[in-house]
Amino acid sequence: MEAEISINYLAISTELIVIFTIVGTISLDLILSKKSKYLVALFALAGSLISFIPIVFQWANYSKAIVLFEGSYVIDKFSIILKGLFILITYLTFLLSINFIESDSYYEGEYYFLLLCSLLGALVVASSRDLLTIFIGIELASGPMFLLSGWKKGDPKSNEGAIKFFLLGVLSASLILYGFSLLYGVTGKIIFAEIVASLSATGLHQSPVILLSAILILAGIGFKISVVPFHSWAPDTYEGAPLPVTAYLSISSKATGFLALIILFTKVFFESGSSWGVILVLISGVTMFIGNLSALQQTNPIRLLAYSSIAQAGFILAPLAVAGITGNYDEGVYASITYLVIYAFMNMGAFLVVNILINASDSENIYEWGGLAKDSPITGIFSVIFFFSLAGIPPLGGWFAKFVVFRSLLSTGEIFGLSLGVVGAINAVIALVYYARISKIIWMDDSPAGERVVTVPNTLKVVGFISLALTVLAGIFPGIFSNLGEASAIFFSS
Amino acid sequence: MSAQPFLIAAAGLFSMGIYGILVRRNAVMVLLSIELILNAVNINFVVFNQMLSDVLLNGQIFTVFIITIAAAEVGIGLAIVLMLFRNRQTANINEFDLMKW
Amino acid sequence: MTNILETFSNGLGISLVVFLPLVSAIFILFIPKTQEFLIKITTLGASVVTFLLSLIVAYQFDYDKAHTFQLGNKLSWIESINSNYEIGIDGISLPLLLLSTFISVLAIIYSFEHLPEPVNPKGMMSLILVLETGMNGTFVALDLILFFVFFELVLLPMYFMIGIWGDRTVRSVAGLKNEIETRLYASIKFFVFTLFGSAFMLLGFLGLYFRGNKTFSIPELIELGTSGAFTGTFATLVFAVLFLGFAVKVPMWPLHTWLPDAHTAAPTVGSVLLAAILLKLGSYGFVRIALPILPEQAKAWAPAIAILSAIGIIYGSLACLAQTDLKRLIAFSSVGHMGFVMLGISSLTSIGINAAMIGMVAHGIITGLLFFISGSMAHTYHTRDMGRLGGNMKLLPKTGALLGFTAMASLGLPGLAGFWGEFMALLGAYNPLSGLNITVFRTSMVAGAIGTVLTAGYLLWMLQRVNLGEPKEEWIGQDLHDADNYELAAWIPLVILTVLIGVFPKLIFGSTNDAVINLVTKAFGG
Amino acid sequence: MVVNHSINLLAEGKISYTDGGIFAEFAWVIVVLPFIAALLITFFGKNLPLKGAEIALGSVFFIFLYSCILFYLNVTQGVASEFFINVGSIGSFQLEFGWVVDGLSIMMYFVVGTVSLLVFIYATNYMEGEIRYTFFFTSLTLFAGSMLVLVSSPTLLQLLIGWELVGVCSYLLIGHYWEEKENSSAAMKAFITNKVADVGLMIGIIILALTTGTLRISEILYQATHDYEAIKSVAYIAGILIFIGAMGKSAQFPLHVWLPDAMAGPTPVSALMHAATMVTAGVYLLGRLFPFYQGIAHEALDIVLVFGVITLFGAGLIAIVQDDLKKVLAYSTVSQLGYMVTAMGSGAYTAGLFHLWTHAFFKALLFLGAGSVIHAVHTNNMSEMGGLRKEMPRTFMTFIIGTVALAGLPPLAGFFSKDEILASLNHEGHTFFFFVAVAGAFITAFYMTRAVLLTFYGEYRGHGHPHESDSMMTTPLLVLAFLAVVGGWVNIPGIYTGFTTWVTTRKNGIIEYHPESFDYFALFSGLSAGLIGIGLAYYIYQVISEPQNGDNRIKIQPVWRILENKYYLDDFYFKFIIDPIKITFAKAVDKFNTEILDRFINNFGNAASYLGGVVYNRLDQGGIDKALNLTSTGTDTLGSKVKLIQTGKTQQYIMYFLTGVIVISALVLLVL
Repeated sequence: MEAEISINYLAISTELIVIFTIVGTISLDLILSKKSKYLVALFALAGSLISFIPIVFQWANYSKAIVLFEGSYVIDKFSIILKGLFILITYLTFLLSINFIESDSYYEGEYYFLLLCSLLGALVVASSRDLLTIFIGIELASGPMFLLSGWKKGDPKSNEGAIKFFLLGVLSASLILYGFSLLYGVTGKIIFAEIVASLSATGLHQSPVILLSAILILAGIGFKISVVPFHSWAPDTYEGAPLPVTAYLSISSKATGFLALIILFTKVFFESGSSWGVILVLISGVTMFIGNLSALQQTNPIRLLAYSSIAQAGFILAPLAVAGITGNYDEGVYASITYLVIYAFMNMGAFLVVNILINASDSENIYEWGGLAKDSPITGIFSVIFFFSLAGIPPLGGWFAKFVVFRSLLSTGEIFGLSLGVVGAINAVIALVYYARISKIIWMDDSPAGERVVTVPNTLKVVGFISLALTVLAGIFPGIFSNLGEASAIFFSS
Repeated sequence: MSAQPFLIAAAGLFSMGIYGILVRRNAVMVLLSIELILNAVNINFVVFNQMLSDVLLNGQIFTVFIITIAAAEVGIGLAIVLMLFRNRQTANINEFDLMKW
Repeated sequence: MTNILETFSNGLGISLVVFLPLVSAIFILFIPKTQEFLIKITTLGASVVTFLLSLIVAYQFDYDKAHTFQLGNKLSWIESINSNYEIGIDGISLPLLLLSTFISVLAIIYSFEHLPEPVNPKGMMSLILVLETGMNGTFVALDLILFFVFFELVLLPMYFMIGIWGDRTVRSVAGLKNEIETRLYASIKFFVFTLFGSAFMLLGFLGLYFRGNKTFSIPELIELGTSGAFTGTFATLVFAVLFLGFAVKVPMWPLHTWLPDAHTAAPTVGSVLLAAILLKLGSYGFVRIALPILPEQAKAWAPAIAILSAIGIIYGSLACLAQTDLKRLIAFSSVGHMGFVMLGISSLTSIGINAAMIGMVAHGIITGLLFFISGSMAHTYHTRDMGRLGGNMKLLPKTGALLGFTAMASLGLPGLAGFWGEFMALLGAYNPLSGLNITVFRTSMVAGAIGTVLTAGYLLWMLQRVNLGEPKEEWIGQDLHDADNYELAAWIPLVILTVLIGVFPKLIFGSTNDAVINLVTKAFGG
Repeated sequence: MVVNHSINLLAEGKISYTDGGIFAEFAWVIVVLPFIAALLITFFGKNLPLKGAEIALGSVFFIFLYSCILFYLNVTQGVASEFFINVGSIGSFQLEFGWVVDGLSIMMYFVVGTVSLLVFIYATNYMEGEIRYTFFFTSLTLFAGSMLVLVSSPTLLQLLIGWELVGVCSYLLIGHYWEEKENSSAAMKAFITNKVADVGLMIGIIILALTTGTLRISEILYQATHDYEAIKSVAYIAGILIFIGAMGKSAQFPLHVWLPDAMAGPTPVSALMHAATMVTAGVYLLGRLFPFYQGIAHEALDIVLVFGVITLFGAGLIAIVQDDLKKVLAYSTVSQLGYMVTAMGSGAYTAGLFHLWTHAFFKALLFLGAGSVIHAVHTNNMSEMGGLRKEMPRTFMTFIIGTVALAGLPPLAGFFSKDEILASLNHEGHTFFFFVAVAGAFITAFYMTRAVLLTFYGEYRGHGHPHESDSMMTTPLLVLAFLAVVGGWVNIPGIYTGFTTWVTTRKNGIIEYHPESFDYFALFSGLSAGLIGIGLAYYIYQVISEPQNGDNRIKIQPVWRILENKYYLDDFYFKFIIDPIKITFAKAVDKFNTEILDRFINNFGNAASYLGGVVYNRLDQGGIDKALNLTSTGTDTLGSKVKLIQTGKTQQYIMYFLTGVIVISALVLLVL
């Protein structure tokens, strides 16, 4: 192999900028004195913003996929959109974190460093097209999260959440690896295209080894996207972790997991979809039910959001599941990704609301939040927008997310899709109850503690308004997501 | 030479790891059990590489990466366990059930 | 001037009617809370302008071509799923659109001085405006998805209206262990019921989309549907879910249980809008979507709908007879009246559907007025218990007189608007579309006719208990305020309209008839 | 099937007539005017010197004049024309209002105009100082308008509208003194009873309209008389249903129960609505649709006859036992309406309308006279009257004229009209009914004489010193008395039958029997029945005892008690219809709604919540513990080991996780 190494640096400039920011952040953290540590935060914020510039550029120019490293790394519109999403979410998480980090004597530098590392992992996953790269991406994305979830060092809950997260996370990583090893063992290849070619040549798509590999990988990723039965860590970890981290976990980590799932199952295992499709259908349906029914029971807002995000994961999974059975991957991926994107912003908003309200009421029991909307109407409006968007009420973004999912479920009219559609419809109604409950409490219940002064820091307002704008925009002009369809199409053609 | 004994050994290692995770109470031991699983994977990769005579040595490269990552993860894991130990004076994971509903 | 009007006819007019309230609502959010008058006057201005715009639309509407969709436009909206911003009105939607803009103005006039506790003009006014956008939008949407979005848009404002400003009485509810505040119970019940219906309705829409050339356009789907594109189990399922979605909203027996609670708990303006417009969304959905797109299924379901309607009429009336709560009585009366509307629709004849159309408008006006009055009375007396009321004619003569008039209108007195809906619905039910089971329909007709007697019974009884007799001890010497100018300004137009439509139903039929004939001919061949 | 209305229906009638010219064309004015007047009274009435009565009087005076002109036109040249206004179309169905100007309607205009005018004049004085004086005139004017809407109607639709509008006016006026619950209940009873009947009318109209494809009465009648098959098939049922409507408004047994209670309203109301005009609407309806009944629905006509006869006899009997003067007159009205319906039922169109005409005058007279008395003595009860002939001579005189007219003694109005009915019955061969009607005449004479004796003879038994009413009240009495005398002279068989010509001047020809001369058998029977009735009553109440003790002479139990309880009809209605609906059914439905439907719905919520609890607490947060505990107790070897791993949350999660993997693997590899 003496091929000349030529790298299209422009294509990977996003990743490079993030790497530079990571290095810069940790260096600044070492150099700067305690007083000027806030510069670290500014630097990280600036870096993540700058990394968005190439995204815009690439979106405008890359009409077809750019393939790097002999097919291991691909930059296409699909990955570009997701990278944009990851960066934006990370940026919002930074904003969400600033007050949080400043309020306690936490290590600032490392915090940003770790989040940026996780971001880098996510970026890598988006473009990876071989087993090794995707594995590194996944590990890079989740490794820092183990630490971040235990960030509240003095808080036993946080520790506990972290160890659970960690142990299960490592276990899942090893399962993924075992699955990879089987895949490698059968085909001898690690680049997806080559694996598929080898499998088609040998006709081993449905062989037990490949299916076992798929299942192990599914289990591993199932942990990341927290679907039943791999979800049990999520409520505990979410509850224990600092709120911004929880938000990041439930959005970015989950998105990374879904991305890995989409890439692996539609690029590698797509021909055995009839087998894993059925499993995914089951998982998706059960996840919705268990997530929503458990969420009904929650009094802790974070646990409530944890179960809500489990249920939402069921929704995101549903189109993929049906796509596996019908082979209509294009449609399924489009629906999942659209859901994922809209979900990202409305869930970010929901966490923001919970963040504000917990601080305002000094209570992690939603039933003590009565009347808070009167003390802070802006939070009240945020809560209405985000929670009802999660419930899927038009004209808020969530409806379109649900709509595309239903659309893809019913597209072929086969029985699995139809049943999942009905399950989804029932769950949409169940979910409404607990989403509406929060709005009900803060708008309609009386304050148990008299008038409370609620201050919403400006950074949080920024997060709120960005999320709100995107959520509402998504609901009123869902046409903006037609790009995602185009991107999914390109993703499959490459 | 057949690859089968190696694969069986790897599978055995894997199972032992799983057993360890489930049964050991000490967090450090659980960590070590996870290492067992990772090593089972490593064996798999190396054996497959040899078996398939992969000239690109993908399996071996993979193994190197896994070892690295495993090291990193153990580092993280130990950090968390340490933190826990500091707060709770125990490394027995069975006692971590603060959040049991 | 003409030029400006020309541009209006290109969809701009209708779009303004739909979105002006929403834009104003957003604008209001930026007005400080303390500027109450500014908020109120802005809201009023917005709604009046909207109403005037809708009048311009009505003026531009070509009544000779009432069966076609007019003054609309089709703009690309969600390309990826081929859903468009397709709007337009025909003879069926025009009266309802006008009703909606009109009632909204009155609701806002009423709210000028009669805001429910806790007083918050900003919140209330913006919710009314958002509600208006949803209502207007539903009536002009010609795309299933657009329709769905507007259809659902009314949920949130109404939920909050009931939940925040609703009745705070704590009561026990069958099946629930703890006592609960009426408003909280009612608001979530309303929300869950409607969402339950519409979630499935959306599945139905998608079914039509995939079987119907991947289009959500209602006119195109009507073309497909009337040419027999949807058949078999598929069509049955789709009709079933559409039925669920619309019937909950109407509401048809036995899906009506949210209604008495919601109406009773809602603040006055909320009840008015709920009764006057929101219920119409369901029946309008039947006429606009379910019947023409799935004509064969409509035929198959028609007897069942007729029976449910007849049950609704009798059931609603009987339930009214048992009520002691004034607002709850009126709420149950809606069940009966909407039963007539649905009975008319179920006959699948031009007479029956025309009856439904005028029935909807009349019910909107009359029951809206009833809720205005009863809400105002509840506010004055601080009770809705008819056992404690009495002699209202003496205490509040103006209110009492209007209540009497409206009750008369509500019981279907000929010469007033309510008569046409009832009489024509029965007329339609006597001779349903050929091929439908005549026995079922005629039985339903007789049940409906008996319902008119019961209706007269409970309304007159209500009048006797509330309006007539000597005032009770507890009210004598109390400082009770009769209807003030704001209230009269909100009510008198409805009274006039009731009489006008009653005497000259062409106001409605002139618009609906061609469209309905066209619908029936196309879908059912006569 | 729908016939174009340009068909010249003029060829149908036998009598020549004109279109009435400009007066017919503008007849709508008298229909609309009262409504405008009512509006004006509502808004400006209170500030006017006579508190609105002047507007009311002005409008009815105009109606009176206009109807006189029309009447004159009809008498001189005959008028028959109809005008339509389209108010909307549904499907191919035209909804039309309009006005019809022909002999029948002009006769009604005249009756309404005349009696209204007199009653209005009377009421300005009678109601003076009463509560809601202005509103009273609003309602009364509204009633005049509604009645004209009804009688001017060329379509069944407008007829139905007028029909119910007069019902509402009746409701308003009966309940005029609504402070008393009794009065408002009476108003409600009137309305609901009529509404029940209206169901019949409404369905009848629906059937006719849908069968013929039109709502125009003239066209329906055309079809009915020209062998159209469709209408024939429904004629019987439609005929009966429409008659049910007429039964309500014209107080026929068993729907008459509202009319006696309706006496709760002020007396002018009783005179105008519940004697002269509104209650005759049913008879008018039968008359209007007479060609239909006669042509193709004669089976239905037989039923009409039966109910008419039952009513005329049954109601007359009850009148005997009443102590309330107005109730006597009310039952008398019911009975007389029975006569009219009987006439219609026996196919005597003119006779029925003729009785309507004469009855309007003498019954209005009687009511106004009674009102005058009541005004003076402040009670309705005859037991507290007596001897008033001295104090109230003009009232007494006119009352006597009314009584004699009602009793059917020549040459007063009632004699001619009743005689014509009897003659028709006799001619048609309804011998049994003929004798019942004769007996009715006897009863009529009896109870009226009783009433007169109780009221005006003997000693005054009440309180205070009654004196004669104002001239504003007595003048109408005198005018009506005059009409009660001469009203019958317009239709004397063999001498002058102008009335027959008047009311048969209409587009759809009437074919009926017209007596060329007196039927002397009928004349003799009727006259002697009347004389005997008067004589007997005079004997019982004057000769052998004081008037107030006369009742004791004829109190034959249990007949008396049955009559006093009005054949227990009200009790029956309340016990078996109203109470079950109002109490049992309504409560049951309400219970069903709150206790069953709501509970069902709420239990759905509970179930979801419970399920949530189960899923969360048992499955999600601890299910594996239990599941494993269950399995491990059975397995010794693994048991002890496995128990170790159950307590910790973390390992439980891992267990959960791995179980999932295994289950999924099993599913994929073994099942799929």
